[in-house]
Amino acid sequence: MKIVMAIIKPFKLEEVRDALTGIGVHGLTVTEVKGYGRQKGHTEIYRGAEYAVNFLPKLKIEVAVATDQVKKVIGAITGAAKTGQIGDGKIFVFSIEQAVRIRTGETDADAL
Amino acid sequence: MKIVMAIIKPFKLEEVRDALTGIGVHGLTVTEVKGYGRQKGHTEIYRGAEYAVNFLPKLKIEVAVATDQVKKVIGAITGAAKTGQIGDGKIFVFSIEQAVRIRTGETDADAL
Amino acid sequence: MKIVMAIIKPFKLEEVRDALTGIGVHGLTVTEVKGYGRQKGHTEIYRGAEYAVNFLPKLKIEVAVATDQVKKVIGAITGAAKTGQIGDGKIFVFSIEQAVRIRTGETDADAL
Amino acid sequence: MKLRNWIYAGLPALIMAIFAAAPAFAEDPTPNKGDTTWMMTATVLVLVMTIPGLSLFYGGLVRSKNMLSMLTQVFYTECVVLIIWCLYGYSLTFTAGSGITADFIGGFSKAFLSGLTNAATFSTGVVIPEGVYVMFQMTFAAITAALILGSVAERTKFSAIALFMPLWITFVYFPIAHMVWYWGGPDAIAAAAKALAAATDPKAKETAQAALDAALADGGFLYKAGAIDFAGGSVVHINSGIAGMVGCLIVGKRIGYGKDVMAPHSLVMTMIGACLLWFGWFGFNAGSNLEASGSAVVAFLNTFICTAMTALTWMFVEWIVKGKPSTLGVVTGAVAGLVAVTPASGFAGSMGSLVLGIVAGVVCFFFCTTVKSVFKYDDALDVFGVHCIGGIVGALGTGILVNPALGGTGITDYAMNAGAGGIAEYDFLAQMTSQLKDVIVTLLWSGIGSAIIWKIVDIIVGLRPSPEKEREGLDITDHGERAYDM
Amino acid sequence: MKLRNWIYAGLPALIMAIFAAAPAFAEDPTPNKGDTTWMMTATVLVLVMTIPGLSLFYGGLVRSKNMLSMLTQVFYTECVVLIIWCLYGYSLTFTAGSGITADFIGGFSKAFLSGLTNAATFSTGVVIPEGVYVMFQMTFAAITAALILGSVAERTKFSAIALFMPLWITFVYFPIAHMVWYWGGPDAIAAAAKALAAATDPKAKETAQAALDAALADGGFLYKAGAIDFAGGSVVHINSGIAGMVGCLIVGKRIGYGKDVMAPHSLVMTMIGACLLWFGWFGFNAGSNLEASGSAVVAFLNTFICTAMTALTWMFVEWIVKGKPSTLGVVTGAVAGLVAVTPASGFAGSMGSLVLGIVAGVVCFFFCTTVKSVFKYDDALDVFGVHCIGGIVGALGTGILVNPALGGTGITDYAMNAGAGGIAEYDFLAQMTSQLKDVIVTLLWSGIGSAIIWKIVDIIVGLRPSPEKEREGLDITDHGERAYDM
Amino acid sequence: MKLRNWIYAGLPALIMAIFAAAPAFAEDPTPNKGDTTWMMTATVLVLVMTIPGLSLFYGGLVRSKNMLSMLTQVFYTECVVLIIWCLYGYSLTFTAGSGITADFIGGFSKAFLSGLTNAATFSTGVVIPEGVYVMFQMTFAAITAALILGSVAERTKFSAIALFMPLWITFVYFPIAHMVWYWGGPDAIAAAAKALAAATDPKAKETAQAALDAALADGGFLYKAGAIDFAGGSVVHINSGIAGMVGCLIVGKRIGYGKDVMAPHSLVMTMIGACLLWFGWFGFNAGSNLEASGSAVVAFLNTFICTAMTALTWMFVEWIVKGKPSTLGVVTGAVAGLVAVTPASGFAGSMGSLVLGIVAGVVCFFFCTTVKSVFKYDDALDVFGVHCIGGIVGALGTGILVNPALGGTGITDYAMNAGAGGIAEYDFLAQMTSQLKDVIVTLLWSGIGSAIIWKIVDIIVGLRPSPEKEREGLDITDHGERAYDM
Ligand SMILES: Nc1ncnc2c1ncn2[C@@H]1O[C@H](COP(=O)(O)OP(=O)(O)O)[C@@H](O)[C@H]1O
Ligand SMILES: Nc1ncnc2c1ncn2[C@@H]1O[C@H](COP(=O)(O)OP(=O)(O)O)[C@@H](O)[C@H]1O
Ligand SMILES: Nc1ncnc2c1ncn2[C@@H]1O[C@H](COP(=O)(O)OP(=O)(O)O)[C@@H](O)[C@H]1O
Repeated sequence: MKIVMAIIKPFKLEEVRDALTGIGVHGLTVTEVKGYGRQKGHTEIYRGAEYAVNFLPKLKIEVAVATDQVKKVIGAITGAAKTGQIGDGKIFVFSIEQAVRIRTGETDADAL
Repeated sequence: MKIVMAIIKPFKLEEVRDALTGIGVHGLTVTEVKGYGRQKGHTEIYRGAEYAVNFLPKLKIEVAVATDQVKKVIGAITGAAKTGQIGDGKIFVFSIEQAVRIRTGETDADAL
Repeated sequence: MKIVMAIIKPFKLEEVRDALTGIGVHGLTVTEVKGYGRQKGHTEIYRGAEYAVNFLPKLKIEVAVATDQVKKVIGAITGAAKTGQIGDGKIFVFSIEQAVRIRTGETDADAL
Repeated sequence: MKLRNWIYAGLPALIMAIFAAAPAFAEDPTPNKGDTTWMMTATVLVLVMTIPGLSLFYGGLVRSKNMLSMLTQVFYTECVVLIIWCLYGYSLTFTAGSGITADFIGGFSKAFLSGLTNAATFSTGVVIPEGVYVMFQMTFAAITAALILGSVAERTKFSAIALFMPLWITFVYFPIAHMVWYWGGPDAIAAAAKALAAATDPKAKETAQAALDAALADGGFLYKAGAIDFAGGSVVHINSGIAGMVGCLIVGKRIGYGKDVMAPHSLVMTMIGACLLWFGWFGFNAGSNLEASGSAVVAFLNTFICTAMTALTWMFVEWIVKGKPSTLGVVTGAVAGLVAVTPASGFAGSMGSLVLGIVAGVVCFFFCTTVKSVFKYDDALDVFGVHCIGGIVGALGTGILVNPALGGTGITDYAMNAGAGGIAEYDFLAQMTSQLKDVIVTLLWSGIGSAIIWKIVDIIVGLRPSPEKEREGLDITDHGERAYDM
Repeated sequence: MKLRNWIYAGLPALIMAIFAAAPAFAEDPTPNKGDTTWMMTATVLVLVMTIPGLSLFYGGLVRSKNMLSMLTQVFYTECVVLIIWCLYGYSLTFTAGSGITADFIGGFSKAFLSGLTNAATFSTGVVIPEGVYVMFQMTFAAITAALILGSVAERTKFSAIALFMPLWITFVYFPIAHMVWYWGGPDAIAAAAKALAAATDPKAKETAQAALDAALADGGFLYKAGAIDFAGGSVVHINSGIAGMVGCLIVGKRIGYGKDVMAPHSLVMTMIGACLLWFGWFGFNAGSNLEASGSAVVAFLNTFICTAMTALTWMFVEWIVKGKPSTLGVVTGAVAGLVAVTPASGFAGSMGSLVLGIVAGVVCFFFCTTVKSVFKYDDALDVFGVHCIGGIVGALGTGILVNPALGGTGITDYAMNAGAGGIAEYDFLAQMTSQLKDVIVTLLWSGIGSAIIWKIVDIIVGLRPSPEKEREGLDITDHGERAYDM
Repeated sequence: MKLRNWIYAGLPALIMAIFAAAPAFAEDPTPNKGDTTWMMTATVLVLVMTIPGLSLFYGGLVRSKNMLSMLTQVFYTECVVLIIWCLYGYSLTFTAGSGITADFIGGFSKAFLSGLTNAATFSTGVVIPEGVYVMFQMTFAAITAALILGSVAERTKFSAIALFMPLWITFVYFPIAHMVWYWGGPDAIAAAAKALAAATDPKAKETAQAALDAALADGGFLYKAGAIDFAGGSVVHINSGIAGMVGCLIVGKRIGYGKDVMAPHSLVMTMIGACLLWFGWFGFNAGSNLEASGSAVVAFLNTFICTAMTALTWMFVEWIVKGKPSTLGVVTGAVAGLVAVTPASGFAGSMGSLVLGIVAGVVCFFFCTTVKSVFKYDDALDVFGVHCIGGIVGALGTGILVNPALGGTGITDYAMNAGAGGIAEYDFLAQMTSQLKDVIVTLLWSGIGSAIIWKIVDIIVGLRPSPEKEREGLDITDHGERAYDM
């Protein structure tokens, strides 16, 4: 089992969610994060003070899936989240050693 | 060493924390997240517009523990966070390769 | 490839970011979290009710780097985030199996 | 029988005016535009006390998942009370009743606001358009009802509140307001007293005395008992405070009370609300003078002094006792001061108000912290500790501070000096007895009446949501919305 | 010719006063300080309706990334309209024009606010300082312009708004306000009618009739057509509502409209805004009486009753139709009630207002939900459904409810009773024709005029930002700031 | 000696009234209810400027961890100043002093608000209840003190502020207000001048002249120097601005200043605060006329025009210089305009105010951006750049714009025309010298006095928290609460 973690642009959430449900993934967890990278931010001016804001709002999506699904999931996310402009984000894949559904105690693939 | 990551219902935080301290775990990190899964959300109506809200507020708990503690930790979380109703959440377990306490530079088990 | 995840004090963010760019790391993702640990919180009083607040605001930083950079990254974070007082935080290191840049589809080291 | 009632400033001037202008009273007096302006301004100030004032003060103190619930309950209360007031509430409260119930409730002669003319003030020969009196008093009814919501916050269904309010306002508020505030106005009394003084033969004297007795008898139960309550210590604060208290006992504690963190979700909103309460309270207190005379200024000034002093008192007491002066403490103190000065505002002197402020600060602090902790009732937003207790402190304090020897204004007897009016002699025991009666009758009527109504509502629609709904928050479950989507 | 115009209260008293004090009118009347105070107060209340009232009501409904955009657009509108009003707007609106355009627009005789003296009211012989009249009307111009912003919210560049406002106020607002509200005041009419009544020989009669005709002819187009609009049903609400509607069609839908969640980012701000709108609206409506007389109280009372009734109506309709009474629904209802009562406030009776409130609640609810869903226009904050439709309900309702048989005040004819004034007989058909004319002329003038101006602005600076900018939010892209940094 | 002082409108009418009603002045004049209403309204408006107005304007600009600190400091300041004002502040400021210090400070004759009667206005024979004058001036003292808090925001302990305020108000504010605003009122001067004109034999003349001289000598130092300051350009704004400036230098910079992002945590709150400041400022400026006469309307109108013009000026300058018109810029401009028009509001003409607005916009923008960046002082919320500089622009501008040739009102000399009063001839050099003296004396007295007090407070309780506490935020460390718990 793997967790696919993706950093995406906020307004792409609905499309990514739809793409994932499209390939049969029905659970995910989203976190609001701030990203720092190549995409340049903006300048904010408050009277005398100017601040370069380099941390941009992003969403982090975490999806736990069976190992054989990882490729499809990456494809779905990439397809939906891509605008072709700097700052579209990244996908990272980790291994999970164990998964449990709290409600039932089911584990691993059954827990998803 | 492992990290046990759990997605739980927000109002269960105190109980989970108590359960964990009960088994000798004295550190954890909490993140506010939104979850999408089997639990259905609600409909919001703003004048003419109706929105189905499927992302529900959840908390993500991350606990780094020695490998031999994982089972106890999972048990504690499951026990405390379970209501028996859809949406109770999941537990995922990862390996950590290294841990450092910033203040002292201590590593691995000593860092927790 | 690894992800270095660090929990730090909020006001240390700029210094840590500078330290990381100083060693050539140009991307990271930040999440606002609440930490529970040895550092004691404060008491809040609202009329009759007193609450011990033990969850303290922290930032979680996630940096994906090539495996050979991990040590340098840990050093940079430790150096910048350390105040020497309880609550400075932790660093955890995980393996990533795969990394993708959504914009270009580049993978692994190229994706960072 | 000795008459006690409200006071006006500039008595000597008025007496002169009465003699100079005496025939004018035979004709209809016309409202002074300065007075009309003041009363319209005061009305709008009291409106803003409730919405958004009170709703923000309360709303900031609940958890964010119940914010809209609080705001909407208050807004609904304002609207529904206002409509009922126009339909029959004003009439029941401020017209003469008939028969054995006349001391307790009025009649339907002005239902649907029919037959409005001019309304009397506390000065002979001074009137205001009755419409503005209707509205001013309407805002009082609304805020009184809305105050109750703080006790049962975060766990009472909107449908329960929707039913509770019309019942409560009808069976609790209207009678109490009638008992304390209804009277026939000063002109009839002054005219009768003048006729009595002018009467020479015994028969004329007898008729004149009968007329005076009738004029003096035209009033509510507590009014005639000599209780003085300038702007609503008992009618508004004790009344709502005890209704809230029985409410929170009947509704029960919030899930997790005493265990979960239930910190205010936005003390910023609470601060805005507190400031708007103070802002509007000037309309409440100085408007209760019903004209822009010197005694409105007195009420205005007391509303500054007592409030500031209670805020500072609470702040320093909390600083000493708990180690830190909290924002919530300072503003709670201010509100407690506003409550305490409400009945006293037109009667006390400046330094009297200052002392009242200190007492109110200490007593209310003690009730909101120690007493509440001991008895563990979940009066969520301290309606009892602030409004009921503050109202009692104010009601009793008024009885003391009205004493001219303490800088108070004394109580006007319109029948004195052959109808020219004057300040009645101050009698401590008699006055305190009247004030106590006022407090006790209000506590009993509202306490019992409210309990019955809460129970009825529970039977008909149920008071509480399911535990899951309470946990999810009333904003989503009652209203289908979230307060914030940042 | 039959004259229709505004009503004043206390007619008998006034008539007496006129006879008693007749010679005084030969001299300059001086303002009553109560009136001056009321008009200053009313002015500041209307200001607070717009900033922060309207800006918060609107601002709370947009997504947080466009919050500052909304706040700044409203604030800018207030400022720029205010300056233009002083430069030439007041003069164009409230002085007599000349020649063939005189029915539609005034002249430049009071440009730069030169030559201010006293301003007439709706009572003969009663004046207020002209400066306060200038300011009171200024706040009306500003809020009317600001209302439009709701339709095109979240997707219109600040530079476009910056250009739109001066053009719109000049070519749309000033003419419509002149058409509906400009007249020469009651004194000239009363004096001419009195002279006519006093004239004995035919020649004198002829001259006097000519003078009366001239006095009656000194007014705007719709005013002379007999349309009554107490505080701006057509001038303010229909006008801005249709200007917004054509704006939202020309600007186009927001990216993601109908697909993305566009929930209000803070209903708390919307609630505060709604309450401040109500608060300020008392100045708007009762201030439109221009003096603190009994009819100001009438307008004040109607502003309470209709508003509360519309709020409750919306709430219960939504509860039945959609299953839950929403916070946004209740406050939207209140605003719709305020809109509907605006033209009627000084004319309707209390129970008439109550009925108007129910009708406005049902009709506006239907437009904001069903109609909008069917036609799928992106009138982002429902300026059309609430203001244009509510304004039409009010304008037509006023024509009905002014009828004294329904508790209305009737319409004053200052020329009646030999210039002493009186209530003209009510004629349903004639009045409704006038009201319809008012509605249609306003819809056409503003609809067409606004469309042209939106197009001109599009050509000169462009209406919309790039899609990326729209997505990032106008706060950052137009103003370089974020609303919240918690 | 030439007398300069405040102006009233309707001079001809007044002169007529004086002659017609002359004997009336022998008796006690009674307050007009329109005036009393206006002054109560104005008072409540100034209150709302400070709480919540200023506290939100400031609070929105700090980081969220210091929000409650800001709100509480302002609220505390309001309360403590208010109480001190009643205990001895009013007396020290607005009674005649004795001996050599009389020019600088009053006496204790009205301590504890004893002996209040009626207060003079700027019109002979017009009075208001002294209680309302006490309260109106009280709100001025409170906001002046509260303004200082912006300079030292986010890094000064609550205990330091708690000690600073009573000292500062006593040793800096009361003297300056006495110097600028204390005078004996117009009636004594007019009566003496009339007696002088009526005197025939030389001895009577001599006595009469002595009486007139005494009346003219009954005033504060700067008042007698001929400085004019309608509503507090020097007393309020220069005074607080320089006190803040020395404060921020003594307290030192915030940790991380110039390095960390210190963006406003809620420009929404800042916008609400700015709007409430404007709203309340009408009470501040037009209330300073002390009666609801035509010159209150003048002040009111100027408060609209200058403010809007400064806001637009700032907006366009920033748009050109920095590329974007910011929300914070527009509202800062509005506040700067309000500051600048404060001393001028009752003296300048409409177009004069418009020009003043442009100048204030450019100058204050320059100080808040360029000058501050160059000198790198941490005047956290720009109290110096907006209030001190804006106040100086206004104080000097008033000296120019009061000139009747520029549409100004001129300065009333109550002794002219045998005590009937009249407008003194305008003398540019003399007036500007007086204004400069006003500015310089205020800068020196407040600058030096405040510095001493900041140092004393530092010694007694310490000004700054520990760095860890400053980092954690004053909300938790000073008050034990968080502003938001969403
Ligand atoms: N090395 C990294 N570790 C963790 N997160 C990263 C890293 N680099 C980039 N990110 C995340 O990805 C987001 C997008 O990266 P950026 O370099 O701006 O553009 P792109 O995705 O097109 O390469 C960043 O905002 C940040 O959240
Ligand atoms: N595949 C998944 N990957 C990551 N998070 C998931 C996944 N499935 C569910 N979750 C998280 O777990 C929460 C609960 O899941 P849900 O399906 O609603 O109920 P249950 O936990 O009872 O199965 C979701 O809200 C989401 O945050
Ligand atoms: N076992 C743990 N698992 C996950 N996070 C932890 C753990 N222990 C501590 N943390 C995080 O690290 C932060 C700092 O830990 P703490 O014990 O307070 O101090 P120190 O870092 O000095 O040991 C905590 O606030 C929490 O966020």
